[in-house]
Amino acid sequence: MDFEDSTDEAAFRGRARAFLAANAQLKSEAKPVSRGRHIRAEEIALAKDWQARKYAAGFAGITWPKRWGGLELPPIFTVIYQQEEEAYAVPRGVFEIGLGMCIPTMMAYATPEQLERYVGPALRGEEVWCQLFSEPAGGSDVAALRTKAERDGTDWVINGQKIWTSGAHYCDFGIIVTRSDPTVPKHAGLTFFFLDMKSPGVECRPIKQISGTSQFNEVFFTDVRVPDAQRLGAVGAGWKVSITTLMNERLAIGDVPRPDVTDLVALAKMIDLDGAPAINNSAVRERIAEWHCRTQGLKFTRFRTMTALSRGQTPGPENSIAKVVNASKLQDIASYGLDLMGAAGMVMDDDLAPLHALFQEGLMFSPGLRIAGGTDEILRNIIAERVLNLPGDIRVDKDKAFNQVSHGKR
Amino acid sequence: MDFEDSTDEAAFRGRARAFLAANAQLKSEAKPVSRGRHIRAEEIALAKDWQARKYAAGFAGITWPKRWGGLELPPIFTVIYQQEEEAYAVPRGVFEIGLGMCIPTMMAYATPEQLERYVGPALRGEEVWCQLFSEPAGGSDVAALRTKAERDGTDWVINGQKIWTSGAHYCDFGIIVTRSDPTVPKHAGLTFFFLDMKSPGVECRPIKQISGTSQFNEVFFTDVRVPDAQRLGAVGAGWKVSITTLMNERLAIGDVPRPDVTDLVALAKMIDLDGAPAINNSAVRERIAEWHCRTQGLKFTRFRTMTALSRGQTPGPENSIAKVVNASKLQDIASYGLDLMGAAGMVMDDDLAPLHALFQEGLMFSPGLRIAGGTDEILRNIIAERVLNLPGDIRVDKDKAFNQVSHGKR
Amino acid sequence: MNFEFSDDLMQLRDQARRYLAEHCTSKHVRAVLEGEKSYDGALWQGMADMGWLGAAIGEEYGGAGLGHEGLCVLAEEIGRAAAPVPFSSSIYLAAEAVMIAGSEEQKRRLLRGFAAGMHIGTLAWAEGSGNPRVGAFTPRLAGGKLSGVKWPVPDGGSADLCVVAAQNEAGQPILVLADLRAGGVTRTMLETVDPARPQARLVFDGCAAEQLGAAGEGFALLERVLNRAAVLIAFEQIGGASVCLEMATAYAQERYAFGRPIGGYQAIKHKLADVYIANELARSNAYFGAWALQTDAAELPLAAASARVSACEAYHLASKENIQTHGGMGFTWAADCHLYYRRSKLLGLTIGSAGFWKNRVVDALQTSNAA
Amino acid sequence: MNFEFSDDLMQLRDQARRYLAEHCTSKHVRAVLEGEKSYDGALWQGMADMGWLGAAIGEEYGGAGLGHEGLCVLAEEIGRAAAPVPFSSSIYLAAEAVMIAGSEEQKRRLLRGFAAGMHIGTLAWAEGSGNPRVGAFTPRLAGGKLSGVKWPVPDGGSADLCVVAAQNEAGQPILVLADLRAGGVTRTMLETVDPARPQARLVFDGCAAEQLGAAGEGFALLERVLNRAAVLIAFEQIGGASVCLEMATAYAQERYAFGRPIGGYQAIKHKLADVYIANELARSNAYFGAWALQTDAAELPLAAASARVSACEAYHLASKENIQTHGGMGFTWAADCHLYYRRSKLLGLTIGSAGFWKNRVVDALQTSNAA
Repeated sequence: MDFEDSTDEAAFRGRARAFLAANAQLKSEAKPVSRGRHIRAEEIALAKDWQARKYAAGFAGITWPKRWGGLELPPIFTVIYQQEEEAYAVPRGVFEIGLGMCIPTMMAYATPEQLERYVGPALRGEEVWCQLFSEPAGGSDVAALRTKAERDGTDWVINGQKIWTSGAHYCDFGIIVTRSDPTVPKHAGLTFFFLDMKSPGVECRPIKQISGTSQFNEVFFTDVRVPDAQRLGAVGAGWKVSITTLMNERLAIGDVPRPDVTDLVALAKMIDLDGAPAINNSAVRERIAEWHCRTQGLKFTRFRTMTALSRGQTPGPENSIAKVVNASKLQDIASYGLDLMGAAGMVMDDDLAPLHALFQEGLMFSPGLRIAGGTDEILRNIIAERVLNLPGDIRVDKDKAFNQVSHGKR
Repeated sequence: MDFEDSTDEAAFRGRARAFLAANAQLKSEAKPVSRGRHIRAEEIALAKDWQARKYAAGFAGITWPKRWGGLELPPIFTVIYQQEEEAYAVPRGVFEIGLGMCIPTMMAYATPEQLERYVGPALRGEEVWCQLFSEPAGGSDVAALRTKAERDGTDWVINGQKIWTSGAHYCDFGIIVTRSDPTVPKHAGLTFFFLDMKSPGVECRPIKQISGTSQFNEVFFTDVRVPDAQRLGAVGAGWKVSITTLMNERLAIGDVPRPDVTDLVALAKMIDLDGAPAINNSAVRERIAEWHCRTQGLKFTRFRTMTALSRGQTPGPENSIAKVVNASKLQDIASYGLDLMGAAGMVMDDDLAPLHALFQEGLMFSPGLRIAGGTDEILRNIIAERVLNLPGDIRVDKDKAFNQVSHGKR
Repeated sequence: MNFEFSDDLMQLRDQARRYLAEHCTSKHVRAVLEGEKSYDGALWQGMADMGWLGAAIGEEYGGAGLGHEGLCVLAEEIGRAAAPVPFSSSIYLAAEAVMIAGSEEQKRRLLRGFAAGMHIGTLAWAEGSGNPRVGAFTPRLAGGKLSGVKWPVPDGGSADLCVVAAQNEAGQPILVLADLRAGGVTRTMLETVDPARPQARLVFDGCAAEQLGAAGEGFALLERVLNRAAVLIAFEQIGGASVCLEMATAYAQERYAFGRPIGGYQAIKHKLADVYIANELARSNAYFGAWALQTDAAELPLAAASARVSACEAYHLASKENIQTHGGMGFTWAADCHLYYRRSKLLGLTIGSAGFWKNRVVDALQTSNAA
Repeated sequence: MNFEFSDDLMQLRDQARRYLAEHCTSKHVRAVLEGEKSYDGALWQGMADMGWLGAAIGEEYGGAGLGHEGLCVLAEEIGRAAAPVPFSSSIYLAAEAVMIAGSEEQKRRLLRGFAAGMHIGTLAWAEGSGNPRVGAFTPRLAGGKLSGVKWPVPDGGSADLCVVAAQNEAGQPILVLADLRAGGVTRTMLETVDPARPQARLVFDGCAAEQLGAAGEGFALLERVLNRAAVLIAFEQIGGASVCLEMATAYAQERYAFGRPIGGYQAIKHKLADVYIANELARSNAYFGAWALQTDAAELPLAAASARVSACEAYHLASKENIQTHGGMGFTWAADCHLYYRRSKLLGLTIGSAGFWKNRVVDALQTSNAA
């Protein structure tokens, strides 16, 4: 075992380091940011600028074909870039979904002309994409979506409502999955499109989260016309296309959210407990040790995945463990950090709360992380079924026409 | 709120105290015993003697009709007697099932002549009863039993195998549920009997548990003849009768197993950790506090149940929480106690292991407690369905003939 | 054996629940959470009018004389409604401190005002992070004037009277009662995890104040106040935890996924069974606390600490798993789940966190074993 | 980035697994568990013949010179088989102690015997309850004779040579190597939670012994031995935990209840998913430990402690939930579940319990942060 790069990898890492050092600020020198922060307009501009610079310096579309502006390198190079970028406070969130999920789906299903038109601007940070899958009635049952697409000549007419769309209000384009036939079983009646988010009839409304910020939107569709040419995959094959997109999602969501155990150690050194630094307290030490071991365990699990990647293997559903572990750990660490502070733990004022209220923000943000991108419960199901080969849940809606299935009151 | 007895209750409690003080040894003066201990022949004799003395002194069959030798008192008096007895090291296990489950079932379904014959000897400790429900293929799915009963004239002929029968080898009589018709759905094809355990064709084999002891038996039935007169309930109504028995089980299993949190406090005072008594260590203190709160929470939940009982209400399935909490708590406390001892925690020698190896025995006994009498998983289902009114699991075998259902390889 | 509230108190509970169902809906809570008001004045007046504020205050001091069991019953309902009023500060903390530590003259002068809701009281013990600890209280009373800093102080923005853990000129721990109306105090409102129950930072600079209780007994008196408040707050917590379980259960019955209610999946069923178990254990421990509080039993320190530890655990679990059960809707501002999640954390911290009280459980166990 | 064992070592793993599948079935384990033998002699000889005992011992000392990564790979397989042999005592503890602390002469004299399985070594640090601690070791070496008491000593009944944490005449902590064949020692076998790996109480009374390493460095040397053993034992633990998960998963697929496999119920699915998660985290931490061990990296103390904490947690969870998944059959003597449940606890205690190692994690974190 070793942690050495190959010659090519080392050269690439060196270039990435130089680029980042010259163009970005270290996280350790920036104010800590929890993932719950609201994205403001100036941040979108910053993100676009950053993406353009990444592209210009040769760090965008690392695995993508050269034909579409990519570098056509193996996946390990993406990981290497991400490892280096991790130390820097850079505005990444805006392009995560477009470049991580939407464009890869386009590359699998769109025409060469469409790719010519769309991939470049996305890669250069000129156009932002969003993903329109979730619906209020769907939740974990993603395929239970109801947004209707009806054929009308060479167009489709879309009516319905999507939810949890990150950045819908500033996005230029979106990919969407719709129900084109409610008389067949759930997965069989879906059709997939991409569309211009400025189309008439598209309306975005921000969703206020419990943290008070709005990262997500509801998107309403009223007689929105989409040309059949913007269909991705066959009519009725929308679920298959969606799976392509969702497979990419699990790879994309990898950030370790804060506050993490390092923040807890910093806090425990800073805070007194019964007259001595909290870090000296045995109970505190046990918790720190347990969370440290989980954090490091995930880090080294990622190293094992990277090793598989660099050997040309594809990482499997075992990646699901990172989110299950991280989301609960975040909530537990945040809550425990507040407990350590005692009554002062409730205070969120930036100048009074340790580490700029990172723990308090974590408390309010973490419940969402246990739900978004697959709930704890769904991820455990995935591990049990796909890794351990245990039987699937019984699906009472399996062979029923979608419009004959009970959907409840909510 | 108060913890006062009514006048009648106080008088009864006083009599119970006097009886126990004169006839039994306090647990605090006896060697601690975990529930994992093997029951030896001399203990059966002691248990019979103790039951006879309880009966003579007027502390047996407290709620039962006077006609059958009971005292016909409200259930609260049983609780009062148990509360007092809890402090004493008395041999109770042998009669728990017979008096707690078998005879109550007899009282609901047997003829007056049969009751005349059987209730008295059981109550006086002369005859011991066992319960024959579980089967190797059944497990949590109790009603999936396969032991066959076929009608032959005025007799039934029983063939099959039961398992987890406490004390089958020293029992005089047993109650048994059998499959009399495999061509109807699971619950509809059962018939219930009582039988003489000395009948030809009944063979008991002890099951060695992981603790090394044998509390339970397998019981094999080969052409065992049981007169139809010993049928309890109608042919095909065996499930309904079983429910009567099982409802009583949940009331009967209430003992707090040891090592409990008090033992852990004793251990933590006895043992050094990093040069100071372990009880001074913050991490140890947190655990003790958490387990204390759970223990006391259960104790006071029992007080609430008692209050309901003394107001003439019947306690509901919420009693299931005691076993769920206690079984895991026992396993956790035992394991943690060993951890506190460090490497010496592995040692079970009576003279070297603290508290006569109570923690080590608890480690080996506790896995069984999480399973016997309803697994953790089944009990959570019961709470969710019967207390919270959440939907039942989907039962794929629900309307199928028993012999058409898949039963797997194990 | 009578380990349940009396029929009279059960009736009081039902009345309170009906009243709050009408006068303290989530709209009322949100009005304070999202607005500028520091509490719901109409609700506060209503509580005063119905005699709730004086429930445990003797009739001779203008209270209803229902005893502390009555106050426990009300606390549970207030917790269920997540009521945005300074009830706990004024009643469990300030009025209790006066009842425990005050002279007869102080009781006569002060309790009537608390019972009538004319005065809002609070207790200031915290000075930033840390748990209550002997010798840790720095404000000083000299010549009837108090100077020093305390934060966070619950309802510190709206309170008139503030019991302060302080020291006298000799450096002995004392409780003092500061009159916030008289000037000499600067109040800064704090941003917190639960804006429906506002907190402030108070800087005393020669604020008029009088001693409450004997010099040197300040810490013991504070401990008594905190023990008593721990039981009352535990009832607020189990009230809140019960609502969370009810919300989650109702949602799980109605929300469908894959063609059936999500409450039919064991992942949800067993999660909610665990919440039920935690709630029942907490409720039972709180009942014992109520008994110890009502009878001022020697077991109070252990009963109070156990009630608090259980209640903190139960409410935290119930409020976070309520969000989880609601899925995406659960972490929207529009759903009510977060009102309870916020309150759960606020109540879990306000008189010291669970870690502090776990330590007190073992302290009490050691004391009772030694006795 | 190459965070996986080499292809050569993967082959070694496969060979070892095949060999143990034949020569170390649960029947072999039970023969020691239930019988009078203190280990499986044939298996031990086989391990010696295949060069496993000397895997990490240099070729110049009669070993195979595969390095510690090789030993890690073997340890995982030994853990999978729950092998009833003194491998960990003789190799991870005694031979490692000699490699770390021994003089060149001692290495030349002793290691060959360990590698060949001619000598069985062990390490005696515990003196009843308590964790390893400076100043806690009471046996005394004077004039080449050792006197004092140690228990439990793993394989203390069958070992020829015993490394003992002791003190010299000046009271300084030292490691000594006692020759148990030479008399002056009384061995009493102990009843333990896992009789397949026997433990003894050793009373030294003038037993012939020689010093190992410098006087005064005894505790630092012991810590180094324990750190290294922690990584190797972590591999035994993840091997055992993996088998538990495989057993539970296979059973859950085959055992039916209510007309379908119990593995189809979320209560079982999610339980086993949690076991899988714990196992993967433990495996990843153990891999980092293997790297740190192989390269003698500065990170070893943190890597070793993290590997051990994760491995203790994972094996305990996997072994107890394996029993639970098996239901009633799981707590019978006849089922193999308890072999792993016992071993899990034994390995979790033998070099100090998880609590001790958690503390070491934070010690190491503080040291590395300060550096």
